[in-house]
Amino acid sequence: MRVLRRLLSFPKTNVERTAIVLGCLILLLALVGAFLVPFDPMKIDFRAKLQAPSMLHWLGTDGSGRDVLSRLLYGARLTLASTFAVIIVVVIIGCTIGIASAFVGGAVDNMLMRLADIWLGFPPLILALGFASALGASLEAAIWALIFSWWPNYARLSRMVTADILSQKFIASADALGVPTHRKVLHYVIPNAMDVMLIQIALDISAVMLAISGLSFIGVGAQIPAPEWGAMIADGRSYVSNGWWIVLAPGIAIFITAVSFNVIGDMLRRELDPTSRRR
Amino acid sequence: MASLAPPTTDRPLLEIRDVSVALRTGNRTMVAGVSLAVRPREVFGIVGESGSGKTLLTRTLLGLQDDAYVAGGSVRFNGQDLPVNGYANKARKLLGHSIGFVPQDPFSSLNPSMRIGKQITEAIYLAKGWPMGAERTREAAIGLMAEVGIPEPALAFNQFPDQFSGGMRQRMVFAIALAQDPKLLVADEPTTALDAITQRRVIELILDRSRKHDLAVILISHNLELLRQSVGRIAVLYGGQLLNIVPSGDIGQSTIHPYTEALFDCIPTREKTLADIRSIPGEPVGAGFGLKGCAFASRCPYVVTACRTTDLPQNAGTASIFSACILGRGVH
Amino acid sequence: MVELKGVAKSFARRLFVQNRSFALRDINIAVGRGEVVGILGESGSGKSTVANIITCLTSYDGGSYRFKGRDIASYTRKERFAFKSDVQIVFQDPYGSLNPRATVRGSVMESLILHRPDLGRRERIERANALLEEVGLSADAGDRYPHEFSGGQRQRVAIARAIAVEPELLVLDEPLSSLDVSIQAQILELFVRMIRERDLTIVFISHDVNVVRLLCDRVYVMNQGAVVEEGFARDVLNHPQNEYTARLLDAVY
Amino acid sequence: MRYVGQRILFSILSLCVLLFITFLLSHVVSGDPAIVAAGPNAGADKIAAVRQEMGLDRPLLVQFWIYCSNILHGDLGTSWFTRQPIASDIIRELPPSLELVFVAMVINLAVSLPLGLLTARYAGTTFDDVVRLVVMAGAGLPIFWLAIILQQVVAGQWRLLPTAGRLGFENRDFTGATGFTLLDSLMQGRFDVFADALAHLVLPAFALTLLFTAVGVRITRTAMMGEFRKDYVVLARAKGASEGRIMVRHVFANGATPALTVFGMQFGWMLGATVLVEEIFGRPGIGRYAVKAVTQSDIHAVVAVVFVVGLVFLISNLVVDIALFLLTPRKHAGA
Amino acid sequence: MRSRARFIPVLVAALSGVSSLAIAAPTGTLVIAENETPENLDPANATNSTVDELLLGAYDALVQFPAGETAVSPRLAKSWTISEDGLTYTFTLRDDVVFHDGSKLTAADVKFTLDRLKAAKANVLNDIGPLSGAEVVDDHTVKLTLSKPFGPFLSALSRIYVVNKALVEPHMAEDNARQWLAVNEAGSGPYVIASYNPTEAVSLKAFDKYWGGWDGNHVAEVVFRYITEPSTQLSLLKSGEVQIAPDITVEDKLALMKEPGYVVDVGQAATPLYFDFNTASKGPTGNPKFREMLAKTFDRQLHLDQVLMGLGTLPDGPLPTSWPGHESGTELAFDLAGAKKMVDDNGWAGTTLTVRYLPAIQEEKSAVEQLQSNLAEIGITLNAEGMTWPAQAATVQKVDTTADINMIYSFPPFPDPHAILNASFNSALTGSNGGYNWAQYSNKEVDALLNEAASSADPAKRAELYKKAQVLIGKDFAVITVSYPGSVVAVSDKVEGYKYNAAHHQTFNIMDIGLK
Repeated sequence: MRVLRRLLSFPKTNVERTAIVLGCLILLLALVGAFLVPFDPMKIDFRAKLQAPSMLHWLGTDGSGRDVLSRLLYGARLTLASTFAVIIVVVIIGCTIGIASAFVGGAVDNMLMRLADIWLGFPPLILALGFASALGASLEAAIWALIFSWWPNYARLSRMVTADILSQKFIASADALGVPTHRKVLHYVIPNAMDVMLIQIALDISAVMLAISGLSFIGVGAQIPAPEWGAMIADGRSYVSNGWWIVLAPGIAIFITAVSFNVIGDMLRRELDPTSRRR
Repeated sequence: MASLAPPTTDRPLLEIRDVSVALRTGNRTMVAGVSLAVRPREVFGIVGESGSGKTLLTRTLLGLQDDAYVAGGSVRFNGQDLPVNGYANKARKLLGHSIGFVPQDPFSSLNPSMRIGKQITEAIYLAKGWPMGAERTREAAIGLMAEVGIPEPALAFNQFPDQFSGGMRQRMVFAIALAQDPKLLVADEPTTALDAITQRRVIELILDRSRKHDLAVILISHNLELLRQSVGRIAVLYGGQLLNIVPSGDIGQSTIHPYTEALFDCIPTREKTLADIRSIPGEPVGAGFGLKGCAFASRCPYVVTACRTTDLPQNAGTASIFSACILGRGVH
Repeated sequence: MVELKGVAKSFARRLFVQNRSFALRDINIAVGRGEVVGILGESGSGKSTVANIITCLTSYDGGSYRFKGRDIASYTRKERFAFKSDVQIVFQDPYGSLNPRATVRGSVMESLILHRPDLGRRERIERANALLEEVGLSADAGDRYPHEFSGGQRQRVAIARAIAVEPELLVLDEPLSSLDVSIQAQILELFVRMIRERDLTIVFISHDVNVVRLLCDRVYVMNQGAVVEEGFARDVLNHPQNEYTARLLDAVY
Repeated sequence: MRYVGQRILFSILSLCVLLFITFLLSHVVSGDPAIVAAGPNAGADKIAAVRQEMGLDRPLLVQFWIYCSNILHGDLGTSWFTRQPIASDIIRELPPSLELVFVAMVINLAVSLPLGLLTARYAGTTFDDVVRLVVMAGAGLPIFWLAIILQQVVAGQWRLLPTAGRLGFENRDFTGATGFTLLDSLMQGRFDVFADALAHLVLPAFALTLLFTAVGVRITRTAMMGEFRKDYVVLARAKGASEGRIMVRHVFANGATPALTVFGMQFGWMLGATVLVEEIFGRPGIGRYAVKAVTQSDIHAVVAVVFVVGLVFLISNLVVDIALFLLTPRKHAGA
Repeated sequence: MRSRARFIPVLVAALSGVSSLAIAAPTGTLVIAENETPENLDPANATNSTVDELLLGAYDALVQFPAGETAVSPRLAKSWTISEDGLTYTFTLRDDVVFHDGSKLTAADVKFTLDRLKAAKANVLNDIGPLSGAEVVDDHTVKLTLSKPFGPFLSALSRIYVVNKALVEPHMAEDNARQWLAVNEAGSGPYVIASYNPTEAVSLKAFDKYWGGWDGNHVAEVVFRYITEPSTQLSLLKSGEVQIAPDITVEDKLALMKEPGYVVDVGQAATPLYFDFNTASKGPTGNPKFREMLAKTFDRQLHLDQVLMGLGTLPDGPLPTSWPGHESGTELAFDLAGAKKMVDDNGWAGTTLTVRYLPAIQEEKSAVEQLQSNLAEIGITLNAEGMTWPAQAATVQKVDTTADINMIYSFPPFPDPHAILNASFNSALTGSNGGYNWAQYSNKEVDALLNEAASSADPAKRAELYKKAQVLIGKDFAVITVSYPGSVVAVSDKVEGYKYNAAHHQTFNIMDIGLK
């Protein structure tokens, strides 16, 4: 209750409220959208291809006669699930490395962080491209490729946050009490690092989603007939002259989702980030 | 000891009447009904705990506070009235070259990417245009640096701030503040970040300059003992209210406002023993506490019901000595 | 109780980090049971490093540290852990010294959970409430989080947390410096009361000559990593022998 | 100078990591590199020969050593697809991409720095809110989608700018010494070609930069905000300095330094993002080459692209860092 | 002054008028859009149409199929004789052919060309079967010998582009000049490759000493621009930056048919598109029963009507209906209910298959989607992997890396049943042997029939043999023949003389084209 009330106090502007409503709506659609679809998103019906938006097909049909709205709804799950898959794995791997690095300190810490620094520098898209090409083209490969190129973000962030927490006096107090390391991680570091991580996750949702759809667009991500949004854009590319809606709809879907989560992330940053809260 | 010159009878250099300051966001009034006058050559202190509004008030008066504005009252500097409407810009224009300002933190108050000499000559240039030429401006700046006690000023002229200690930097800030030959120097907690020995030197530097150049000084501090030993009169702010204006010599001697008295009782000084220390119960009230009556009422040992309901008396005539206590405590 | 002999510490030059604090040189400090000993020095004098060495929060390179007659270096793991309930510390910054994600009572109970496993949950809560009351906070304050408190109140919680394990030695590292004047006096009064009521030995670390003069029996004056003068507080702080101490005293308002 | 030394040392370290990553890609992740290297239609005997030739029968560490020395000698392998040394392919493809990224970067800086400075100065005003909203929207636009839409609308419908390619038809034979059309045309005094090349660059550069500019504005704003909170700004105001002077002379220099570091990194990231625009706009370049190589499973070419883009990234960072160091000696002069 | 100024142009006009009677100088530039970039310029890779379309202009072969014709005409060879046993071909070469460097083309160049291709194990030799060697008789006579008779030998020579021995030989050392010829050209054709930027454009310029002369309307320069996006190709065609756009979508082509200013040419292509089942697989497609089920799951009529929009012909077996030797009814008709029954009877539901295809080709993608959709209805999941041609080609080199199903276009290099059936179904040319039999199909009877047909010269006998082979292939359910799409190319009406060349599918007869 407390937490919920606190969360509800976060949004300050109509933009933020809209973003939250949209964000929740998109997540909800990703969960249940597959059951709401008016048409089978995979069923080919060439006789119905390239129909402009109408009362029957609200967002028109694509080059194979599939209902664009149905594919969009169905694709929401695919797109977001891949995004979250990347983020969850990356958070787990990155934070483990980062927290461990901060605790161990010294040369190991230095080495790991230099590695992460350098790794982080490489354009994620190119690194993912290299990885995906080695694994073969599929959505799973794209997900692994992004994990491969994204983990240093969290390793670095969590190492920084952990080091910051460890330098605070309440940790020295805990040391003076003899609090064991595992307890320090669970009761002191993780709860205090949560906010910053949450902000980063919210902001990364859009970045990861854009990256995945970019990879799918290039052709190394989702394969037909999967209605991943980036793949849908790639699919509709050849029809821009006589089926503009096929490209427009998934683009706007990505745009709205990305912007919503960006706004939410920004709001969280304002509300939760200790450095911006301190006036 | 420092100059404890009595208030002069000169026309006030800075006179503010019934000034209130409010925040731009939410229009919350933070400081209300402050009236006081600072005379030429006077060293004037403002004391207050954190959140009392002392920094907000002075910065707003100088037009330096972005998020607050003068919501009411009148301000007069050197015989010139400053309108409340669009105050900040006009204040900055009018006061800019007549009032020198020293911010609190010497580590952030110098531009880290500009050579020290440049920062001083910029002040000279802004005040006087460029009538004296680059070479003479440079000489003036180096002279100023020597005056505030920077060793090897010609060398320091071309260096960057981060090569100097806090004390040195604060001296450089002084050099900048004095570069425009101001009539009034406002120093906001200028020594809080410094060690005791440096602190004493810097304060003495200010007082010395004031004496030699007929410079009026407003020294803002949370350290009552420092002010007591350094300035002539002290204005006491609490919860955004001006509670007291008191000659420093009176503190610890004669009847003063209950808050000033209580504040003095809190501080360990050279002379006091443990038995002399009496804390004030409760927590300090922040500026803009928004209640009627006296801000100190909740912690005052002399409190009566009227304290919480009656408007505070105003220092309407900008008298040199003033107490806002409705019980008459501290009124001479 | 505490005996530092010739303790030294140097800070390794790191590649990218510049360390501002001075190394310690040949520190000799002795604290007897029941004493209130002040360590006086300006920032960078090394006084906080001494506090950290006494509480075993940091290591030292030379000399020896004997606690209750035994060299710390010879402690086993278990003894080290037990040591933690004998020596506690209160830090300067009341904003950073409490876990922001634990309730105030939780912070106080942490000490009990670790060092008094014999107590049940209910007993621990009761004890925590009692401790909060002792430092002048109401028992219902315990459910709240640190950010809901003022600096002075947090410092009270930090004190309650430190004394929860009933330490014999309490190190106070600049406990007043970041508080408002009126609150400083309150906390000072709390210390005075604690010293009177509890069987505590206190190491009081401060840069404030006047407070040290008021509170401490004996004082060590530190400058640039070395002890420059020591003795009874009233002697040293009224008739300093050392030139640095004299300058420091002169400067103080 | 010690700093420069350290920075170069760090870059060399980075280069090692880069080599390691690419080695990982080509030798471990991709399965049997010999089959890959041998290319299609290779028999078992040929694969075995290639395996021996590449030293794949030797210990991994030795292989890494061979790999590094090959790359450092400029041997990035041979593309089985174009049958050319990949190094020469990349030398041909890199200039158009760098040119594109350069123009995108100019747009980025020209928008980010002033807008970041102004929004920081007027933080909390309607102006700030509007800019932040626009920026937030920009950060959510998929680059490739924007590219398609821009191409269709601006070039296709309105016919304001060319649709695709690097130069107009009339300039198709234009060649120059450097491979950078903008530079070559200026050197030869062909301003018509310069204008033509620029016209072809506008849309792709804009599509490429929008997302980065959005981030750029945010980062500049944050950096500048931090500066505006510092007391030297107050002191400058107390001196009587105008707001314009404060922004330009005081805040900008201090706030731009951390922001420029990020822009240095963005240069590399943008080069990576060319994979999303070059093909759409039919421009030659490293991005298009990479996509091609990936879809053709030309793993050596892919790895080479990863290496080269990483190298450009390292160099651009090194240059930015050292330039910043030289321009603002204050941070390290005393140390 | 005035009068002289008037006089000079008249004189020039008169002079040029005289010369134009002899040679009409090629003028103008033809720009052709192409969605795939070429691998390289090596004549060894002439099987690949993106390479072939460049080589066709730059090189000459001994004999060639002119656009729109089904029989070879003399080219470098003026005439030839075939020995009684069909094993020796003796060609008499023209004596007026010069390479682009000005040197004369002789029999030694022909021999060198063939020797090099052999040494390099070039794909292009897959179609030439039993060629055993070449022999220089004299400067203008060359003798080619076969190990056994091979009917379509002359036709197959149309892709053997003769290279300039003097230029190529110095680069033979390590890799049979593969690297050198990949970016250099050593031909004698009407056009010279003037610039080669494989990700951007390739430009060919008219060769002024071309042996064939420049009579008629020709273009001075041909530019291939590599434009992946169909929509970009369309807008470039509309803005006049491109005159030939082959890759725009069918829908756009249909729309262009009605627009003035454009001609949409529908060529009668004979390029079957197949779903090749991996018949050698240890997985489900190794089972003929399972393949029989799969064979029923594709609706060719729907594909023709809705994907190709009627621009093609309905397939009836792996050979084009109009070709000699075609046998009707060898493949099963679309029968999803029947397939469903087989799935249910055999418990195949839940099977997962993979298909590899070229996503750049719209009709392949649509066909895959169509098959996916149908298979999903009967409980079979079909995963699709989009690839490019060389990548897909690499996967079929081993049976175990071959996908369950591969889409492949058969581009017969000459109009003879051999060019399709042998390449796609002879076990000697399986993917693992470096050929285009991506079904990895191996049936000794079929092999025997194909080999016999190849070495026979009697058309009637050959037709009979091919018919038998088709029946056998049909019974093994090796492929689904998806379609015979027409070659639909959108051309600006300024282009004159474009004609589809079935022997060089997806290339352009640039030497016949002029601009209005």
